[in-house]
Amino acid sequence: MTRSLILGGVLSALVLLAALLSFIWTPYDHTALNIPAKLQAPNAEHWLGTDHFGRDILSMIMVGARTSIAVALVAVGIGMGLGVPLGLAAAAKRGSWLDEGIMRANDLVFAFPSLVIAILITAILGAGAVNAIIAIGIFNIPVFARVTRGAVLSLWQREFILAARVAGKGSARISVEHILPNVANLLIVQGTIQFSLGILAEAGLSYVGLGAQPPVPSWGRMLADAQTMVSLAPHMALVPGCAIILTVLGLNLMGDGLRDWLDPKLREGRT
Amino acid sequence: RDSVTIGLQLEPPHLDPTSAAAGAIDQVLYSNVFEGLTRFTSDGSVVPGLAKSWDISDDGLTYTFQLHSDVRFHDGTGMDAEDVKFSLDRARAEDSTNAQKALFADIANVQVVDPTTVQITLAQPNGMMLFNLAWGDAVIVAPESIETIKTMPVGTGAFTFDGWVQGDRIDLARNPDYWGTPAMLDAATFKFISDPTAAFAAMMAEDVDAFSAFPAPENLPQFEADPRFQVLIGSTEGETILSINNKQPPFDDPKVRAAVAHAIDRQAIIDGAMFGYGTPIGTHFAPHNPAYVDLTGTSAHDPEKARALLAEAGLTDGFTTTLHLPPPSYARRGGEIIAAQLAEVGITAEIINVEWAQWLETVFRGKNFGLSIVSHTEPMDIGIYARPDYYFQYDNSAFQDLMAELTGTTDPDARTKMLQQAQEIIAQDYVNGFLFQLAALSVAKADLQGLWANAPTQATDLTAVSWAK
Amino acid sequence: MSLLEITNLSLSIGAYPILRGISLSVEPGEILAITGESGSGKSMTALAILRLLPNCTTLRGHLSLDGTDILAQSETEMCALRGQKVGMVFQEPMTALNPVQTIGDQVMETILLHRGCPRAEAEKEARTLLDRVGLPADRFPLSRFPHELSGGQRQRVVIAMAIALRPALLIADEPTTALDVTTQAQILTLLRDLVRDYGMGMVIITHDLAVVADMADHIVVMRKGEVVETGSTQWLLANMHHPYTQKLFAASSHKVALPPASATPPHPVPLLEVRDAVRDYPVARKRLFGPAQHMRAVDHVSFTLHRGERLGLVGESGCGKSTLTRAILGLEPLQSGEILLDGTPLARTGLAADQRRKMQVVFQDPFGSFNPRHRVDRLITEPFHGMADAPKGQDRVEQIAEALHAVGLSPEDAGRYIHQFSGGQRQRIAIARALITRPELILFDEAVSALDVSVRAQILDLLADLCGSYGLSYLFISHDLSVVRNMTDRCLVMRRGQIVEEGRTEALFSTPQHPYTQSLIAAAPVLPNIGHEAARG
Amino acid sequence: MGRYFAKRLLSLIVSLVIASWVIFFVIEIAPGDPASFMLGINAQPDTIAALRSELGLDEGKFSRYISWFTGMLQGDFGTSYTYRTPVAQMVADRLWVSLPLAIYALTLSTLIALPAGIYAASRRGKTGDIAVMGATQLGVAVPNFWFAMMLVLVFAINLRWFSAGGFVGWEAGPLAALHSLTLPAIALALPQAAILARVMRSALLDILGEDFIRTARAKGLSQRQALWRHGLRNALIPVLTIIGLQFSFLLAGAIIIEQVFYLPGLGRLVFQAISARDLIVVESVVMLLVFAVIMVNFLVDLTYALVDPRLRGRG
Ligand SMILES: Nc1ncnc2c1ncn2[C@@H]1O[C@H](COP(=O)(O)OP(=O)(O)OP(=O)(O)O)[C@@H](O)[C@H]1O
Ligand SMILES: Nc1ncnc2c1ncn2[C@@H]1O[C@H](COP(=O)(O)OP(=O)(O)OP(=O)(O)O)[C@@H](O)[C@H]1O
Ligand SMILES: [Mg+2]
Ligand SMILES: [Mg+2]
Repeated sequence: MTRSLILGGVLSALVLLAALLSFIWTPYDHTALNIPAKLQAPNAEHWLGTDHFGRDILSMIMVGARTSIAVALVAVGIGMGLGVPLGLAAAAKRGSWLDEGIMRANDLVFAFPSLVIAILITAILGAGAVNAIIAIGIFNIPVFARVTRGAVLSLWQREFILAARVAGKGSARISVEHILPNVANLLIVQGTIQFSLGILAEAGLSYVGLGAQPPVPSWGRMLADAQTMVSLAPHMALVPGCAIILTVLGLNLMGDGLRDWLDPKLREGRT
Repeated sequence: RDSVTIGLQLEPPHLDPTSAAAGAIDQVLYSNVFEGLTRFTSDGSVVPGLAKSWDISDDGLTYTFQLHSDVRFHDGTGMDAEDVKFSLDRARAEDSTNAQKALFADIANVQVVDPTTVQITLAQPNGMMLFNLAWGDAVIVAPESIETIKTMPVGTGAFTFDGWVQGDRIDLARNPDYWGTPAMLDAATFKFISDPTAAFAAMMAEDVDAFSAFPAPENLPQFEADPRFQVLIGSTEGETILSINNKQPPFDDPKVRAAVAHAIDRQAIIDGAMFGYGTPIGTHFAPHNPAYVDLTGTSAHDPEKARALLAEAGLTDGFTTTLHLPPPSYARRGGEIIAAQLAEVGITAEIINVEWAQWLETVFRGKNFGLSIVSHTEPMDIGIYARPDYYFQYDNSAFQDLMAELTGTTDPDARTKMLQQAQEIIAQDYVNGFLFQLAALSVAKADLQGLWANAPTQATDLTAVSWAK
Repeated sequence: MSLLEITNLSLSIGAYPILRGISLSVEPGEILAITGESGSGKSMTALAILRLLPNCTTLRGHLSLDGTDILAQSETEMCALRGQKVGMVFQEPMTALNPVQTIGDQVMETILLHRGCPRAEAEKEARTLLDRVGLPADRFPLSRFPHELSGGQRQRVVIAMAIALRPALLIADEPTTALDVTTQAQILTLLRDLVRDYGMGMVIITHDLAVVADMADHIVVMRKGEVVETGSTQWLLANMHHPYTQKLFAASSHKVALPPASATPPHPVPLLEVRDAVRDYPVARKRLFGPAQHMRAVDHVSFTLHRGERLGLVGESGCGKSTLTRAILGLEPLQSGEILLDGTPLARTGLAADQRRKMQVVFQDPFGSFNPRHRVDRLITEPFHGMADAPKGQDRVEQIAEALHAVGLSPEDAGRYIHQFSGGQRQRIAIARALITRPELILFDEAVSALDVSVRAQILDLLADLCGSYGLSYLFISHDLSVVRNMTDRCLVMRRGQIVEEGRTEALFSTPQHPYTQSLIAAAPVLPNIGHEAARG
Repeated sequence: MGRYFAKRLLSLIVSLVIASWVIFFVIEIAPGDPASFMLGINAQPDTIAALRSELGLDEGKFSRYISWFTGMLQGDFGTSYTYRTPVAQMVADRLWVSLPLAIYALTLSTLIALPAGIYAASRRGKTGDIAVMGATQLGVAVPNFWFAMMLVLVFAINLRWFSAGGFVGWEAGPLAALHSLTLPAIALALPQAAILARVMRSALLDILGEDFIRTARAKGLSQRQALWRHGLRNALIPVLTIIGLQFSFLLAGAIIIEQVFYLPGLGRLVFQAISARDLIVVESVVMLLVFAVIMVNFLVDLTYALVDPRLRGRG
């Protein structure tokens, strides 16, 4: 276990814990407005202060963690769920039109400006957490497809794959039975990284008003709400900002640590 | 110093005030570059513009305008009655793309009497005609430059258009040949800063000298406390309302609408969304208008009563509806507060944030909404309640008759009476939730003088602006 | 005083001791060979001389080069020494050169670095060096890039770099392991000539005892980080004392007691028949709309293999042996020709289940031929996939136990993972996997090439045993002539995709007909008989 | 080389055609109508219809696609619905801000990242490495819009070293123009630099493990010399890939930063155009961005060949 794995794990666990705890307990109701108590700096009653509607920021951060985690997790799920099979298929049929097609389509998706497309998606489908997930998820697909294909291509050259082919197994079966377990580590590591990027992306989308909609709290929207009040109530921007930074930092550290821990030779996985 | 940089939140899409609804066009060009026969002043009254005087026939159907004689467009061509006829006919035409075509609906004919005399004949009397002609959509344009008006506006105002860096700024320069009192500034620049934080930063860093319609009321106390700046607080024509889809159940029941109205705590909204800037209203009328009646008592904050009303309407368990919120912060923030207030009486309002384009499509034209928040910034627009197809779908024939009568009335006292009666009808019908009159909030350098505090129309009239010595 | 003097050198990486009290010395003009099995610390010893060790290593003892105490030198002083006083040639010529620099620049670098002479002069010198190592100017200008050279040519460049400044000592770590026998012979000759011409001392590291016997003046035998025996070549070959040395030499010249081919009631249908097989690989077109190009890896190959026959296939690296194997296994399509197994042609779509039952394969790499995430029982029953009568339950357990038993492992091993086995054990498991369907034919593609000599000897013995008990027929593919000579009855020689010679193994090896076969056999280093005698004694 | 070029070119063209399809038809299904947006809430239906026909919106989708696409081939991107100026010219104007900003940010990030990555790699495992890597972890984690907010707060509002935003224009002289782009460039560059430094470091470390580095060391090169002479150029391929990706990202992805600093850049143009449903502008700009990304990738591929001779001969 490396130092970064421990540090990252602890940070990520804290965030996860806060999110889970928020299901049963938050210091205040995170939707309760109390306008007379607005913009309070951190104090004994409100540990992290209140926002411009007098809501308790700690409660919002806790519930917001839920949103961030859910959005990023599902987006990674979409990316993995579609990207990994595509990558497996492309590698299994290396050099075929299928491979070529998948990879070209990947390049094309990569070529689209992601934020612009996210904005368009929400313009078409409306703003909201679900659409943010779709927007982030779409751009996760090529990442996973590419990483999977890259790792799997070299596996296909390995003799145990030849042995399985000699045993008459088809490429789909080999992909699931032999290939997938052997790239699982790599995918977990990549998943951690995409997860952290997803949290950043959700924050960015919410910041421009396209993420989760009120009253569902979101770190990015808290930042957006805070932006004009930075000079009045700096804690409103600092608290969610630090929450994002620490979470992303934790996940990245954990990803790096996992990579070293699971397999030092996987280093080329990250681009 | 003889130039000024003004910050504005929205950039005009193009520069033809007569073919788009965008207030941003007027904010830059109204009275500065383009002028109409009449014009608004800071307090909202209508005064002569290019027309130095006018006569109205006794039947109220014929208006004869005397024009100033030595007026020239910025391209050097003269402004005469032909141009007036051209401008008004263009706005009224079948294929006109004037966003406020309705303003001219009663005009039957425009006739050139002589180069400085124009006669407008109405199909029916219209007490609002002079007022209508003061709108930015009724400014006088020249046929010679009409082709390029969207990028090269040519008007008669005290400033000439001097360039547009799209996405960034528009420059104006003093018109040396102005027919009236020349402007005091040599040049003016409008800079477009849509982000409220950026607006604050730009002011603080003194990148701009003034910011008209400052978008972040929460920052105003800081400017007030800073000797470098002055804060101008005035009134606008913007009645901010919680619009209710009167045809959509359960809002077709007046009791439910009344319940919504009583569930709302206006002061909390003004404090929370506008940081205290704004005047509570109880009907759809601007409080600074002499005809205004304070009806806020009709829909006082009373959650108990709201719950009782819901129970009466058979909705003891409350109900769920949608709350469509367009981008301005009064709507987005106000919406969050209203949703919380409605929740207290058992109404679940699902917030749907939309862009303007979507709002127009789904709420305004599609009428596919339960609740929405929007500020109606058109001056004197209580007439919209007489349009049953208007998006909140209020259909009251008594009100419609009253409005028809009003249009035909020119006697001021009678008009006032009718207006007050109209205000009461819609308040008592709880057509919409009436929230507050949007305040005109501007920030400027302390030594900049002559800016309009009020916003009777969306204009940044610079003709009288100057730097204190 | 000796050129290189190592006394009581110990090395550890972190807490792990790697070298323990190594002592050896090299005189000018002398060739010292270090040999021993994989992991015995040969490379570490060489790197210690250059002080190019991995991080966290601690070195103790004495190490002096030409009178300089290496261990007392600062890093800067070591830099001055490397390349100047001592040059090194590494094992893998394909990766030892910087792919983005011309060979001229890389050879010149040594000269420029230490001598600081003008570029033109260095260029001239580099040219001379390349000429010297057999890369003439007309075909190998200085502006060539490494990827434009073959492995042997690259190794020559590496050697040119190492001898650029006529170092007193040249270290060569497995300089020919990655090369063909014929190329290997050329490189070894070159090295020997250089040592003689320049009067250098040389340390050559190799696990190939035949090379050792052929080249070295002195031999050092290492095992587990220790020197077990040392002496002059003549003396050591004659009087090896240490049992490990004896075992090593015995294993190298190991003769397998192959049971005679089963007395043939000649079956009318050959077990395997390859007719005019052609396999092309597509190669990128030269021009966009030019004709499709291809590389012919297998070129009209025909042969037959009868029941009970043990057929060998030899040839240089890249001649198409593995491609042929894959085609026989139905893993790759043929462009023309056909392959018949027991009289039935292979379908284009791959082997039918009953054909797969008849034919199995053992691959080269004992580390790569198993899915690291499966247990042994699952691994060795993989060939049953898709067979209707695959054993189930107790039957399956028994068959697994029997297969494991046959290769000398215990039934308990079925529950272990592959990383818990040594290389030799893994190759046994690979054989068990091939045996489990009771095939009539097994293909061995370089099945023992990756193994240490002693392990290799065991596996070959195992195969010989299995031939006895199972009456195996197999196709044995290898580039190692001595192994093929030992293991087969009949032999094919392949060159550039074609079979150039075919015959009874003994006859083919003793009286090769084709010039290629002749050069192949001539190039292969042979272990002198003395070692063999000594080992027996 | 020529063949390689031609093949890439072909796939590039196919990609662009497909992209144009996707862009056009995806954008066209966005709800909202440019004409009603322009005319606001008091407009009468016949007025809206008049404007729609003036804008050519009453034609069929397919014929509009064809005229848009064929127009683009001739460099004519059509006329903006709202601005009523040629899209090509609007885009060109915006590029004068976005392109320099992207280049500026990329230069900054490269200038920071490469030395930092090289330094960290050369001091692998030591304090310097850990410090640099810690900083990059932080850099990756900081949302750039948040960072931008902080920069404005400190350097524009409090210290007043820079203006809070806006672009003075190139007429004001290159120095003044660069000065006004400095804060946004920093806000964009630092997170990118963090990523780039990590890539640089790991690419170098991978290369440092290669055999030819050992060969070089055996020639007598010091660790540092080996790194500079043999490591760097080989490590350049992954680094170039990332630089290429980052450039495309900077061109299109600066939307939020342009918003924070109210820069008249491409990003803000699309943002405005989307909310005004100025579809033709959105389509053209997105198309242009896709084109830019594909072109940049293409150029990066070509530079690979410059860096790595092995790719030159290959078909
Ligand atoms: N970088 C390293 N870190 C830790 N241990 C190492 C490292 N390199 C080698 N070793 C260990 O040092 C021991 C000796 O390795 P060395 O490479 O000298 O063996 P060798 O005799 O050259 O073997 P081979 O014939 O396979 O090349 C082995 O046990 C090996 O695992
Ligand atoms: N998938 C492939 N695509 C293109 N060419 C290939 C492919 N596989 C092998 N080749 C080429 O075909 C030729 C024969 O390769 P093959 O692997 O059969 O040789 P081999 O005799 O087994 O060599 P070795 O002893 O090194 O294993 C080689 O030149 C090789 O480069
Ligand atoms: Mg070794
Ligand atoms: Mg092979």
